[in-house]
Formats: sequence, structure tokens, C-alpha cells
Amino acid sequence: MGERNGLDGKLMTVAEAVKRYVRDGCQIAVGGFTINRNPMALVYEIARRKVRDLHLVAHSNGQALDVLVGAGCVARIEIAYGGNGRFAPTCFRFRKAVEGGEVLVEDYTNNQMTLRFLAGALNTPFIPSKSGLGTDVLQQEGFPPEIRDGDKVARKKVHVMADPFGHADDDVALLPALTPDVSLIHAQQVSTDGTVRIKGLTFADLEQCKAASAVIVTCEEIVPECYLRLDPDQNALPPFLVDAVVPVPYGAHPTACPRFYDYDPKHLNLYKEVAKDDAKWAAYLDEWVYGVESWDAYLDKVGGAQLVRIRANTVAGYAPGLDRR
Amino acid sequence: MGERNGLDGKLMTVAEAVKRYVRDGCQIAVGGFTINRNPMALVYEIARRKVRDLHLVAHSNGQALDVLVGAGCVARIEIAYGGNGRFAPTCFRFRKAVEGGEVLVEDYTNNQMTLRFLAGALNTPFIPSKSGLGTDVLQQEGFPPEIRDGDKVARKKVHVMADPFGHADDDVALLPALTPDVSLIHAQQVSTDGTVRIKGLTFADLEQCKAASAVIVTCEEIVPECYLRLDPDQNALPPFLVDAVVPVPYGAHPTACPRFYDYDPKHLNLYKEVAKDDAKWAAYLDEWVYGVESWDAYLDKVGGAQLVRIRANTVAGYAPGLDRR
Amino acid sequence: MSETPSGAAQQTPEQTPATTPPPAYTAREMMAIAAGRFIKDGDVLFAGTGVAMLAAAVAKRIHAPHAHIFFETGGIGPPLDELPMAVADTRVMSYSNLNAGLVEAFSYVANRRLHTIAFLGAAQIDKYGNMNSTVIGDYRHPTVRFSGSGGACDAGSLASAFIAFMQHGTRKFVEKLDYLTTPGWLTGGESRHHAGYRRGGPLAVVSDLGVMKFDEVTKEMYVAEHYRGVSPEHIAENTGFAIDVSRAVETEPPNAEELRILREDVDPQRLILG
Amino acid sequence: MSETPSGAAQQTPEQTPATTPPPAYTAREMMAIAAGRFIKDGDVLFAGTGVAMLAAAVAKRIHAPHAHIFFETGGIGPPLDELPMAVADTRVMSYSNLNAGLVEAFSYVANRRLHTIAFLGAAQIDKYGNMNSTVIGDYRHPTVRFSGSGGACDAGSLASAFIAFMQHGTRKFVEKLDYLTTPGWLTGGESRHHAGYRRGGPLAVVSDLGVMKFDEVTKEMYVAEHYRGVSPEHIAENTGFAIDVSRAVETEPPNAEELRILREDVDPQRLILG
Repeated sequence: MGERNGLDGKLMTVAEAVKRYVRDGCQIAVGGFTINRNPMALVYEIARRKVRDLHLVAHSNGQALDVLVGAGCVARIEIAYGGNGRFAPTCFRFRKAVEGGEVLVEDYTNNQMTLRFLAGALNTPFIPSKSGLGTDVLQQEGFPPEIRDGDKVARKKVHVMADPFGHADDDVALLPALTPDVSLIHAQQVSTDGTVRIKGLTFADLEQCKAASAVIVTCEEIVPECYLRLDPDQNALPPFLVDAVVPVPYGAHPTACPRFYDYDPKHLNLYKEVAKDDAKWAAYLDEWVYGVESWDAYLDKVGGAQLVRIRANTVAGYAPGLDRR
Repeated sequence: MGERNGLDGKLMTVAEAVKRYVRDGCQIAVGGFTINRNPMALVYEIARRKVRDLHLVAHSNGQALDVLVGAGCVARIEIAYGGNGRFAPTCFRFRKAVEGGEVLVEDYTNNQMTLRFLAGALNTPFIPSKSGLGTDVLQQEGFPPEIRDGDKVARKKVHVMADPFGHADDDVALLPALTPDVSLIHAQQVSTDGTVRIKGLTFADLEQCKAASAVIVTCEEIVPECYLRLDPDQNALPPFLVDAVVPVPYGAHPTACPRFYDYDPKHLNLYKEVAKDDAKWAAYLDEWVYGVESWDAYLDKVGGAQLVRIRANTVAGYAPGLDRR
Repeated sequence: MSETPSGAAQQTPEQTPATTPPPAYTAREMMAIAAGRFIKDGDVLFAGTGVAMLAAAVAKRIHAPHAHIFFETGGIGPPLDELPMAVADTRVMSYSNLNAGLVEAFSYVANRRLHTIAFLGAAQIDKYGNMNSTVIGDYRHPTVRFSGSGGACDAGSLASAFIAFMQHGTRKFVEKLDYLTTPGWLTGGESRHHAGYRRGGPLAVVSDLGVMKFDEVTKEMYVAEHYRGVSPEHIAENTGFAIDVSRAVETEPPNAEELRILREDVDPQRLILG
Repeated sequence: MSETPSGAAQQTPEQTPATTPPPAYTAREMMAIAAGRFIKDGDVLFAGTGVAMLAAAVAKRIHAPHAHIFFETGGIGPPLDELPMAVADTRVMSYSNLNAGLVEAFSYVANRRLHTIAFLGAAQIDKYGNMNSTVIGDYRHPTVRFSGSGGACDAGSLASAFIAFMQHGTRKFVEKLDYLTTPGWLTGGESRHHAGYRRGGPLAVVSDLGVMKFDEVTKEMYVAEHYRGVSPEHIAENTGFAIDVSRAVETEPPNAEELRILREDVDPQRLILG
């Protein structure tokens, strides 16, 4: 009764995966967190294909969010945080787009967004939280009523109720479940039967994938089924939740992929400079996204020395001593 | 900033741990599942100390439940399943005690009990579920109104409401959170700084421990802090949630402890015979629980050959070819 | 009565159907193969131990090679080189695809994009496929106490469908359950939907005498198949409520290949086949 | 404005207080040490990157050796041999006690048996310690968009207490927030309890000029400490609402040992100290 289903029909290129699962108007969940394990190879392809009107849902996203917004792919965002840590207190293109009225934003918190994915994964219509009571996060709706169709956008942002088991004043916020059309993540390893292993923090990637209608996984490497079966405690997603598998070494660059490479401070600092300026930003997209013919070409542009510089130390999982200024 | 707090004040004997944390009338959560990773050394000590009126909460418990009930320690049970797989379709002493009116039982389901622990861990007063609508599980209360004080016993078993985000008829059951006084689990490894690693399935042990006011962990071995820190992805509980750590090799016997030993079919079959009969049961308690002077004496009673027979194969994690009839 | 938290069937049916001639296979073999035929390629199977596992194993080897088996305890896709004695047996977590916890396991049961089929057993079943695995008698003062729901109620509530394994008899197929543990079609018609369920319900009941299904409109149980050597009337006599036998056809007996795989490959030591 | 999802303070306060004489330490050093003094042994610290981490590190080395540091991303108890540039930096998940997901991380923030202290920053704070890290201007049409809550609202809601890091100024300490992201004492008095919170709230605000606390009854902010060389009146002038300075005492300056640990041991490369 071994699960030897292989990767039949699942192994594909980034182009095929995006073409098949990421269409105009899709609701997409993007994995990772600020500068770690963002599915950048998929993001660049979405930008290249000029997919439009995406509805992006995430907790704290940084690089993926900013490139997608900056490339004009996104119409709506439900999010807790749009920043890149010390590289971008607020993501630059995200900030410009919101201030310019180019995207609609519905704010939640990290805990709330994560719980909303969990509700989607559990297939319950909502989940309770004691976070945000009395704040504008619960009281101000960013999305207008006309797009609240009850399908991909909940009829209301939140429902506050008294605890039916509790005391007076013990209010609880019910948060609507999220069920994205597609979840995009970057993992370290996928086995030859389609099982996914993630090393380091999983953030809310697993809840996002369990809540989604389709799952695309890019990965650093494909490994034998038996290798992941020798320690199944460490595995993250089963084959039957994974629709597309794309091996893309350094596919999270310039964000980090624990145990494979660190984030690329050189590129993130470059990004910080260009993202502030519309003209430079357009040139950056031309140079680093639209004009890149292949992933090999992208890696050559980053450069061999830089790739080696950010390579993770085997034990630490990051690049100790890396110049991160 | 290393966490080198050690096990100061946490390392103790089974007797000390039970004396300190398991008092008459306590609500206790017992880890493991039917014939796997039950905290049996703690259970035997609770029986020996003749702790009374315990309120036991668990999803599917087998051996630990049955010994505690059979030793007269338990007054109330909230549970989904009292059985031991093919060794006991329904646990024998549990069945007798319920039929004899000696314990009060409130039935939930595995999913519901697990979610109730999760709610306790998240510190929300309830959690929704779509399981059990229209069944007696939601409609029949096992606990009488007079013990529903709103503290350790919820004022009502469940609260069914319409989905405020959804359509007509889309009812959802809200389940009250569980916050046990103490959670008892058996793990494979605890590090010298109090971090816990569990191999194989975690069941709902982690949710139980995060929901509880105190946590007692028995373990197969204490390992150096640096060993568990080399792969923190695999660790289960942080030092700051663990109150008592007791190294007890084979501490889950006769249930299994993955990667260390299998369940003991010989003992479980013996148990099956004695548990059906009141006189034999009393003799079993005398021989295997009350009359056992030390854990070494218990291991000698089980016998060296049997302990070796059930020893787990390093790769499989159980004992291949073990006679399990 | 179920022996596993999933309530997966582990009945001890009579080893041969109640009417002659004795076939060249046992009732348990027939049950495993009859149930296995409901499994479609790509289904995700929520199994307990016992006959359910045999059904899944046979189906996976014959017509559903892409089916996946998982356990409510969290063991997802184990190869099951040795048969587990309980859903928490270490054998469900060795060499598996991944090991999760119960929260995750039930998220697979309920997952809206998967077609999850659960195998369940119980002490009693009624004409709408509702089942009891909790008590006989009054709930607060039962004459017989069983294990309780385990995951049975959850699977009956959340999975895409479930298949029940039952031993036939008028005390098991009853007009009224002593306790409704696992939701079937509730009171028939649209009642399951009105209760708040958006999918699921019993697909079939596989007993030691035949296979029962549910009317598409009324959701009442009817005899869909009777095993060779068992008359539809015999099934009706052993059912504690009026049951339609007019649609009954004889079950295709196990073929040689099915029996060979079941006996030689899946359970060579007859741990479950007996 | 916060630079991390936790909203942990990463302000760039003036490097010296606004009044003379210049002390032998920077405002940022003073902030880290002043905040660190609030940490009790055994506290569980929810930290972002930046000054919060310095405060925690100093406290852990001096008077709270049993304090534990964790990050909302799920990194629990990392040794932080190198300073993280974000809460999702791989440096929070290397050699840690354990790596969890966000669901688990927030269960630690909210855990009813732990005394969790969060360090937060924001673009604006009001007299009840409520904070804004979302927008300036109208929410639907903002003139300035910030990162958003991240985990700041969650920590303000669920943790046992929080400490805010702010740069003083009348545009940051405001009468009315443009958007209330993180709950402090809401409208003062018992209002936080009535809103449904059962614990938590701001313990103190540590700025580049002094330390503010909240009145036990009214929950209004007052100046509890002014740094050496900063007058209470200077703090009031730089605060956009009326603030009581009558209880202000001079902050004990960093001692030599605190400064040595901070400079030589915690941030020898001055990555955060500047």
C-alpha cells in the first residue's frame, strides 16, 4: 500500500504552473514572511504574464507583495503587514499604490489572518479571536459593500458577539474563513511522490495551502520518496494537496530559504533604492523581471559570487558573518 | 542570549510531580491515544496515592483512562472514545464504571475535544465546528446542571448558532474551551534546558499542554540542550510551559513509545483478561500498581526478555514481527 | 460496535452468509471487496483498522492506485507493511508521507477540495444511515456503554461520504437508535442540509449479507445488492425496519484476482480476515 | 512607525536628548536600558527586532536570566548570536528552543498561564496608550500608508502587558489617533475590560526623553521618569496632549555595567545602537 503515485502530471515549469492556476481576478495566498521563503520565481512569472486584478491574501508579506503590487497585478489586498523588516519599514510600491488609490486594502492582524486561514483549512465558516476588540481594525472596513459578495469577500469584515458561555462584557470577534483560489509557496524539498518538507519556520504556509483550492510549490530540490518517509514527523504537506511542483533552485531570492541560503542584502538594498522612485522602478522591472529570459539568466545576473556569499552554513542554516548593511 | 536555564527545580521524581500537581478534584488532561504514549508511570503513581474525584478530559484515551477509572480515581470524564483498538473495543473498567453509575460522562468527538484544547491553548472561550449537528452528541448533556459552574465545567455543553457570514440553515456548533489544571504526557526526549521533543504523532498533546495550568512530562531520556537546538523544527514544547520533568524509561508501558518501544501485546492481553473481572482486577492492581515498590521493580516484573522483544527497530520505530496476537 | 476511534468496522460477522451453499470466500472477504469497489481513484480514505483497511488496500491495488489512506490520529499515507492494531499504532506513523496531529488530520477529513471517504462501524444503524456507537439504554444511565464517537461523528459530519460496515441483525438495523452518535441522512429528504451540513452522508452500508444504499430523494435505506446465496428477503428479515428490496441485484462475487490480492498480498497472515 | 510586524520599536530617535549637557550615552542606549528594567525574571518576551531586542538582551544578562524571548513568526528562544533584520530572519529560527508556526506563536502571546510582555512601536500614540501603525488621514483614502498592524494589535490585545517605544514629538503623541491599530487603555478607566479584554494593556512608554506610565484609575498617561538632562516640561512640550508631569522623577542613568554589556556583549557592531 505504498504511496507511489509519483509526480505524474504535477511536475511542471513555473510558466506552466502560473498559466494553469493563476488567472486574472484570482484570490492568491502568498507564503513566507517578509524576507523569508517568498515564492519569488512564481511572482516574477505572474508579473511577466501581466496577470491582473489579483486579490492577494497574506499575513505579513514583504517582497512578493511589493513586486506583485508594483507590477500592477493586484487589485485587492487583505493583509496584516506590508513591510520588509529593516530593509523596508513599509513596502515602497505597496505604500505608493495604497496612497494612490490603486489598490483596495482590508486590514487585519497577523493573528487574525493566520486564524482565518486556519478556519479555511478546518472548513469552518469563521473562527473566534479576542484580538482587536475596540480598535479600528475591527471597526473600519477597507473594502466597499459592493464587492462583499459573500464568496471570496466576506459579507462583513468581522462579527463581534458576546461569549455565550461567559460573563457580561466578554466579547469575542468572529473572523470569516479564507479560502484562496491558489496558494503559492516555496519549500526546501519535495519528494518524488509529491510530499513537501519545509525547514525552519512554516509561518502560516500550511494553513494557507490547506485552505486553498490549488497549491503550487516551488522547491530547492526533488528528493527520493524514501528520504522523506524515513522521518515523516518533519514533513509539511501530503501529495494529495499539491497540484504543481516546480524545482527552482534559489527560487525565493532575494528572500531567504533556511538551510539553503540567506536573504540577499545587496539585492534588497538595491530594491530599496529603486522601489522609491517610479522611473527607477520601471527600469528595475525591465531589467530583473520582464527582460530576464530564464531562471538561469536571473541567477547569472545575481552572480555566482553573490550566490555563494549568501549560501547557508550547513549547521546555522543562514550565512554567518554576511555583510547585511 | 542562550536559554541556559537548565532544569532547575523542574527535575523531580514521579512521586514529587504527582504530589505537587495532581490533587483531589483536579481537572487532568492525559496525553497519548489508546495504546500509544500514555503517561503510565504517572497514572500508576496517581492510583497508588489514591487521588480521588479527578475530572479527566481527553479525546481518545485507552490504557491511562482505564487504569485511573478502575482504581477509583475519577469522578467525571469528558471524552470522545474510551477504547484500546483491537485490545479493547470499549475499555473494560471504563465501561463497568459508566454502567454502574460510578462516573459521570460527557461525550464529545475526537475533533471536538481536540478543538476544545486548541481553544484553551489560544485563550479563546470557544471554537466553532461543523461536526455533530443534529446528533445526540450536541443535544444530550451527560453532566447535570448543578455541576455546570462555568469554571472547569462549561455552563452548557455546546452553543449552536447560525453562521453570521453565511446562508440560512448554515448552523455552526460553538464548543467551550478546555483549560485543564494539569496536563500529563510522556515524551521521548527532554533537553537539559527543558525543551520537549516528541517523535511520531503528537496527537493533541501539544494543545493539551498549551491549554493547561501545569504540565508534567515524563520522558525516555534527558539529552543535551545543544542536541535539540540543532534541529528546533522537530521540537514540541518550550521550557517555559514545562513544570515537571521526570525521566522514566519505558514510562509509557504497556503502551508504545515510537522509536523506543512498541506496545506490549502480552501485557495488554493480560490486562484484557483481568479487567473484565472484578476480583482479578483487584489482584492486578495489587500486583502491578499498589504492590510495586519502584519503577525498577516494575521493569523487572515485565521482564528483560519482554522489554527487549518490544524494543523498537531503529528505522521502523516499532518492533517488526512482534507477536501481537 | 466500533473497535477504533474512527468507528471503523471491525465486526465479527458470521464467516459465511446465513444461507447455503457456502461460497468459496468468507463474508468478511466479500465485505472488503464489495466496499473496495466504491473507492474511486484519487479518493482520500479515512480508515480505521479492520475490514476498512482491507477494503482500501484491495481497491488501491486494483482500480484506485492513486487513492490515499490516512488515520484520524494524524498518520498520513503510511505504507502499512504491518497491519495496525489501533489507529494510534506506531505502524500508522512509520514511513508515512507525514505525521500530523489530530487538528490537521480532521482538517483533511473536512477539506473542501478533497473527496474524502470514511469507513465507519457502529452498534446500531437506522434507515437513514444514522449510527450509534455510544450507549444502549438511557444516555445518563445506560445499560450498555460503548466506546463513544471517537472520530465517527466527525467523519459522518465532515467527510465527502461514508461507508458503514455492519453485521446484519434486527438489533443492529433498528427503527430507532438509542443514541444518535454519527449523522447519516438524519430524518431523510433535505434534513441533512437543513441541519447545517454542506456535504457528506452515507454512501452505502456493507454488511455480511449485502450492500444497502439510500434513495436519492427520500434518503431511506434500500437493499441494492445481495451476496450470492443470500436472498433479499433474508436481508429484510434481518433488518429491524421495513426495507425496500425491489431494487436488489446479486453482488458480483469476488473474482480470483481480487481474492488472490486480498489473501496473498494484503493480509497473508489473516490478521483481519480471520 | 514600526519596522517589524510586531511593530517593535525601531525608531531613529535623536542620538542625544534635546537638552544639554550631552550624556556619556545615547538616547537609544538609555531607552534600551530603561525598558529592560521593566522585565522581570521568568517573563516571556514578545520581541521585534531593534531596540526591543537590546532591552531584552540586557535584562536577560543582568536581572532576568530566566526571561525567554520569542518572535511572532514562531521562533521560540533563539540564542540570537547574530541580530535579526526582521522577525522572519532565519536568525530567529536557528539553534532556537523550537520552531513553530504563527498559530502557535500567538498561542504563547495569549497563553493564560504565562506573563508575556510585548515590545511595540507605532507612528502615533494617544494618552491612553492606544497606537496607530496603519495610516495617516482617512483610512479609505490615506495620505500616508504604514505597514499595518502585523502582530502589534494582537500583542496589545492578548499579552499580559506591553511596553511602547516612541520618539517624542507632538505629531507622535497625539490627542486623537488617525486610526486605532493597537488597543491600549482604550477610553480609560474600565473601558478595556468592558471591551472584552481580560488582561493586558500598556505598562509604560519608553521614549527618547523619558518613561511614561498610566494612572491606575483613570489610565491616563503621565510622565514617570525624565532622563538626566531632560526636563519634565520639555517632555510636556513635546507631547500633543496635556500630560501630568507632577510625578516625574529623574531616571537612574545607565550604570557602567549596563553600558558595558550593551555595547560589548549585545551589540558590539552597533547594528541597532547605531
